[in-house]
Amino acid sequence: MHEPILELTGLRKSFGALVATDDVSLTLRPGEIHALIGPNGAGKSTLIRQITGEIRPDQGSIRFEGQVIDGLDAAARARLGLARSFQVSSVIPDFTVLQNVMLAVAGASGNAFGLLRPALSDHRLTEPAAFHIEQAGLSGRAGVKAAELAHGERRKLEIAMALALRPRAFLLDEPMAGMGLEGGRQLTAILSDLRTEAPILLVEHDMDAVFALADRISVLVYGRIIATGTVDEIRANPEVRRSYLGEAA
Amino acid sequence: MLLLAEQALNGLQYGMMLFLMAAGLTLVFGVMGLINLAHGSLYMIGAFACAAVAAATGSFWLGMAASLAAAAAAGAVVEMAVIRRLYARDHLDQVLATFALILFFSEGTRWVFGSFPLYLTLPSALSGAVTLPGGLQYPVFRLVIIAVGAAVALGLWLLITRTRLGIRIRAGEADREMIGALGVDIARLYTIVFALGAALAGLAGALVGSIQSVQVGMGEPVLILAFVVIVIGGIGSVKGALVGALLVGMTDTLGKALLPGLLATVMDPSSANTIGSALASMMIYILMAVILIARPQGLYGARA
Amino acid sequence: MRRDMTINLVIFGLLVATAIGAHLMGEGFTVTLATKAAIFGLAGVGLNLALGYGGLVSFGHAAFFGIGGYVTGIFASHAASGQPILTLPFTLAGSNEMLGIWPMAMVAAGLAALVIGALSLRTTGVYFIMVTLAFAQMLFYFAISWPRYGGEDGLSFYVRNTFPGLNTFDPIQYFAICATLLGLALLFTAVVTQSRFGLALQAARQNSQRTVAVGIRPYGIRLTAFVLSGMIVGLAGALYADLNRFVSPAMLSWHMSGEIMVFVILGGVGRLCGPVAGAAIFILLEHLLGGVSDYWQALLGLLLLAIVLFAPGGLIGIVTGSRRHA
Amino acid sequence: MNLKSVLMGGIAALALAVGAAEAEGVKVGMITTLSGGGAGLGVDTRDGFLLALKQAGDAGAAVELVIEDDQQKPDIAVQIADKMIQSDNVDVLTGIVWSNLAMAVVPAAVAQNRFYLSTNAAPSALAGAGCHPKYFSVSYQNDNLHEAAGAYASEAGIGKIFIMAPNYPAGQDSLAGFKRFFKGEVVNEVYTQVGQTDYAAEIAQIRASGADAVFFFLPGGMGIAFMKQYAESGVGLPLVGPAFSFSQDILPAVGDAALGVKNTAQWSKDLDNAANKAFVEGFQAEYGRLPSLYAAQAYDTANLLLSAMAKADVADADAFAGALNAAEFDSVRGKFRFGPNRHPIQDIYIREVVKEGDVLTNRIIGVAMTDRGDAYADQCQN
Repeated sequence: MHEPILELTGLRKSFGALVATDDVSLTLRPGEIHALIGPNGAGKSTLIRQITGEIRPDQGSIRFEGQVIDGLDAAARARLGLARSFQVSSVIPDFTVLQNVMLAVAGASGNAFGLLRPALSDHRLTEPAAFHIEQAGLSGRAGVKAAELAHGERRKLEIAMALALRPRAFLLDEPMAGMGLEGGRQLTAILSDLRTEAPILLVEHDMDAVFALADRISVLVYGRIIATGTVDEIRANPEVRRSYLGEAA
Repeated sequence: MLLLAEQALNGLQYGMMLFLMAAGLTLVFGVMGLINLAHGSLYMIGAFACAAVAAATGSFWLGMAASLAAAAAAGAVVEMAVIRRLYARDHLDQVLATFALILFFSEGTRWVFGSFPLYLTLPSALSGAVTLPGGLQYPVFRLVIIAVGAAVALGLWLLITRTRLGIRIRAGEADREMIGALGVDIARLYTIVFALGAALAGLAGALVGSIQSVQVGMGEPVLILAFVVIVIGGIGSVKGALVGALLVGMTDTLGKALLPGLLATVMDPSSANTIGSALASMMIYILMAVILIARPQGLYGARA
Repeated sequence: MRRDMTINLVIFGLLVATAIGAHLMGEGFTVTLATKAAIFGLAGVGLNLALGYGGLVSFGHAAFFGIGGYVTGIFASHAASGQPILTLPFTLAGSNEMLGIWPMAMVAAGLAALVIGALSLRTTGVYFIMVTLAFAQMLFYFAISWPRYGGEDGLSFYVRNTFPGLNTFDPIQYFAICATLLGLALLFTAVVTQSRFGLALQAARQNSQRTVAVGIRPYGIRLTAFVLSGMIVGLAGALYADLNRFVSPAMLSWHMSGEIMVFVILGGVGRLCGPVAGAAIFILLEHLLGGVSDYWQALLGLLLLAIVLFAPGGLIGIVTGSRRHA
Repeated sequence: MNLKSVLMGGIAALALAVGAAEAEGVKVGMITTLSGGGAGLGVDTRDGFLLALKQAGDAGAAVELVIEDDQQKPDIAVQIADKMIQSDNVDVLTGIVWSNLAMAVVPAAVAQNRFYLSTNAAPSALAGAGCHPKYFSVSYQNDNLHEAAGAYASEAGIGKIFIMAPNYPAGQDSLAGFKRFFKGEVVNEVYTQVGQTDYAAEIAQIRASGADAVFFFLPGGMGIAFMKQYAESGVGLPLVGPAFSFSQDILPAVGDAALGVKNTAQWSKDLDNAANKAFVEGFQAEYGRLPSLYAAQAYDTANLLLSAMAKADVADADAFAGALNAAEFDSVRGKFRFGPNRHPIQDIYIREVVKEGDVLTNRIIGVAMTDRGDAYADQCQN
C-alpha cells in the first residue's frame, strides 16, 4: 500500500456546545475514490472546510502528501494541489469559461501579480486552460460567460478549474446535486476518469453514484465516523444500515 | 477635581446625544441591513421642525413634539419612496442613494428655510444652571439631555426585550427570510423601525439645536460620529451603540480637556497646545481604528 | 467590448475637443473647467480600480487626493521660501518641478494607501466603508489642526509649478498635461484589468471563496489594487492642487470622498471611461444648473438617486444597455 | 457656485452701460459667502457695497458688479476667482470674508494684475513680507481688534484672563495679537476646533481657571453657540472680544446673553460723522435692519473704489493704485488713511452691547487705540 495522499488524524471541531467534528481520522490513498456519506447535518461540509483550510479544527492534524499543512491557509493548500468543488456551484459569474479556468491556472502557478501582460494573450495561461476545458467536456464553450452556463456545464467548469490546479487530491462536495439523470450519468463517467489524475474525497448524497464510483466509503453521523470500508462492507454493516441506510431506504 | 467631574458630565452628555443618533442607525442596519447616510438629514429635519414650530407657536414643548413627528414622518416617507428599493442592493448603491438624499434634503431645507442659522430659546424651567451635590454648577439642559438619553436607552431595551415589535425586530436581525415565513408584514415592520430611528434622530437634532444652532448641514458631522459609534459598538447592536456612544463621548471630551495638559508635562506649553489639540481631534478615529484592528466586527458585533 | 471601446474613445475625444474648441474661441474658463473634469476623471479612474474592479467600497479616497495635493503644496511652498522640507534624516528641498513632485505625491499617497489598506482590508462590508472613512477623517482633522501648513486656512502657493517646455499657467497647456496623464491612467487601467492581476482582482470581487480555492489570496491582490488606486488618486490630487494653486483640508473631507464616488457611479461602475464621463457630467451640471438655480445640488441629488435606483449601470450603462462591464 | 447674479449699479445704468460707460467703467468681481453658517457676513458685505454704489448714482452705475457665492470654501473661491479673471475679465476683486479664502485667492489674483480690495479678511501673511501694491485692506489688519482688546483689558485692570480662539492661523494671530498688548497674566490659552458647536469642555475649563475675565475670538456661528452655552453655564465672568461675535448680524441670535459685553471695533453705528449717518440711515431704509461691521467695511470699500475711479483710469494700473492709496473718500469711520503696507491706520474703539428698545446693538464707550497701524508694516518691501 502507498502512503496516503491525505491523512486526517483526530480532527475535532465544535461550535459552542455543538460538536460538529468529533475525533475524525480518515485517509485518502492514491488512485482511489473515497466517498464520505452521512445524513444531513452530520458535519460533512464542516469537515471539508477544515481540510481546505477555511476553518481551523480545534484539535487534530492534517497531513497532505506527507507534509503537515495545519499552519497553511486555504490559498496555500490550494496551491499545493488540494482542489475542491463546492456544494453550490461556485464560479466567477461575469468571467467566461476560459477566464475562469485561466484564473485557476494563474492561482496554481503561484503568480497572480502579473500587472502589465494581457492575460488573454499569455499562452502560459490560455493553453493549459484550453486543455482542461476540453478535459472537463466543455469544448466549444470557452467563450461563454459562466453565468450563462446550464447547471451541469457549471459543474463541469468547476471540475475544469479543479484540474487546472494540477491537483494532487480532489475534494468534491456533492457534485451530483441538482444534476438530472443524464447529466448525472455523464458526470459519473467524468469522475471515474478523474481518479486517474488524483484521488477523490467525494461527499455525495446520490447513493447510486457513490456505490458506482467509490472504492471505499466512510459514514459520518453526528460528527463521528461510524464505519469505513469497501462498498460491500458498508452495505453489510449493521450499524450503518440502522443509523443511515435504514433511514434512507 | 470639580473640573474633571464637569468634563465627565460633558462627555456623558455628548455620548447620550450620540446614542440617540446611533440607536436608529444601528437598528436600521441590524434589521434591514441598510447603511443610511441620510440619517443626519433626519436629525436636521427634527431640529428645523422644532425651531419652526417653536417660533410659530412660542412653545418649546410643541417644537419638541414636532421634531419627533416631522422626523418620523419624513423617515416613513423616505423609507416607502426610496429606501425599500435598496434593501436588496449592495452597500455601494445604498451609500450612493442615501448620499443623494443628503444633497436633496440639505438643499431642500435651504430652499425652505434659507441659509441663515435659526436659534431656539430654552423655556425658563430648563435654562440656567443648577448646583449639583459636591458644589458643581451644571447647565440644566445638559442634564435633561443625559436623562432623555438614559430614558431612550431604557425604553429601547424594554421595547426589544418585552414587546411583540421587539421580538420581530430580533427575529429580523437573526434571519430576514424567516420573519416573512412567520407571517409578519415585513414591509410594515421596516417602515416602523425606520420611522422609529428617524424620530430618535429628530429628537437628538432638536435637543442639540436648542443649545447650539439649527442650520443646514448640521447633521453631517454628527452622522460621521454616529457611524464611528456603531462601528465601534458593533453594527446592529443597540447595546453596542450605547457603549460606543459613551466611549466616543468620553474619549472626545476628555481627550480635548486633558491631552494638551498631559503633553505640557513633556514639552513646551505652546507646542503641547497645538499638538494636543491636533491629537485630541483625531482621538476618536484612532480609537475606532484600534478597536477594529483588534475586533473587526466591533465590540458587540455578531456579523463580521 | 468593441462598443465599449468606441464609447471610451468618444468620451475622451469629447473632453479634448471641448477644451480645444473653447481655447480657439478664447473661452479660457471653459478650458479650466475641462481641466477640472480631466482631473476629477483621473481621481475617479483611480477609485474605479479599487471600487469598480475590486469591489472595495472605499469611502476614504479623499485621503489620497488630499495627500497628493498637500505634497504638491508643501514642495511648492518650500521652493518659494527656500527652506528645506526636512533636514533630518536627510535633506529634502522644496521643488516647483511637476515632474519631480508627481512621483513624490504618488509615493506618499501610495504609502498611505498601503497602511490604510493593510488595516482596513482586515474588515469587509460596511466595516470596510466606515474604516476607510475613519482614516480619511483622521487625516482631515490632522490637516485642520496642524498649523505648520496652514491648518484650516489651507496652503496657497501662488504660482503653478513648472513643466519643461510648457507654460503651465496657460489653461490649454495645463489641460494638455492633465489630459495626457488621464489618458495614461486609462491605458494603465485597461492593461491592468486585462492582466493576470486584473483577473484575480475581479474574481475576488465576484467570488472571494472561489478565488481562495484556486490558490489566490485576495488580501494581497486587493491591497495592491488599493495602493495603485491611491497612487492614481494622489496624482489627481497633485494636479488639482496645481490647478487651484492652493490646497486645503477640504480636499480631505468626506464630501470629497463622496464626490469621487459619485463620478464613478454617475458614469458607470467598473467601466473604463465611466468616471471620466461622470466627472465631466458632474461639472457640466454644476455649471449649467448652477446658473439656472441656486439649488442645483438638490437636482443633482435627484439625478443621482434616479441613476442608482433605475439605471445601476450609470450613464454608459444607459447607452450600452448593460449593468456593468467586468 | 450657488448664487450667480450679475447686478448693475442701478436700473437706469442698464441702458447707458452698454455704450457710454464702457470706457471708464470698472468691472468688479465680488466673491463672498452667501450660503451656509457664515452667510450673514457675506450678505451684509454685499448689501453694504451695493448701498454705496446706489447712493453714488451715475458714478456707481459705472461699476459693473459680478457676485458669486463662495460657500465659505476656499477651493470654490479659487475657482470663482479663476472664472472672474479668465471669463468675466474683472479689474478688481473684493468681498472675501474669511482669511483662509483670502489666502487662497488674493496672491494669485494680484499676480495676475488684478486689484484686490479687502472688505474684511486681512491675514498677517499679506501685511508683511507678502504685501503687494495691488492689494489694499480697507477693513483692518487681522490682529488689530485683538490687540485693542488686549490694550483695553490691561487698562480696565483685568489681572488674570482666560483666552480662547479656534485652532487655525487667524485664531493663532488673534491670541498673539491680544497678548501683544495685554500686560496681565494669561491663565490659560485654549484652541478650539474650527466649526465647533459645543463648548461644554471649554466652559468647564473657564470655570476651573480662576480667571477674572475671558477673551475669546469665535467668528460666525461658533460665537453664537459659545455665548448661548456660556449664558446657560452659570459661570458669569465678564467677556471681552473683538467685534465679530457681537456684530449686528449676530446679536439677535445671541440674545440677552450678550448684554454688557465689551468688544473692540474700528467702527460703530453711533460714530458721529456725516458719512456714517448717511450710511446707517440709508442702510436701514434700504434693507430694514441695522448695518453690521461687515456692511460698514464694504460700504467704505465701495466708496474708496469710487474715489479712485474719479481720479484715474483702471487701465493705468499705477495711477489707479496711487488714487486708491490716497484714500480720499469720506469714511464712515471718520478718519481713514493707509499705512505703508496699504493697511489702514485708524482708531479702534471699545463698544458695549446695549439694548435700544427691543434691539440689541453696540455703543461706543471709549477709545482703545489711537492711530493704530499694524505690527507687520515694517516687513512690507513691495
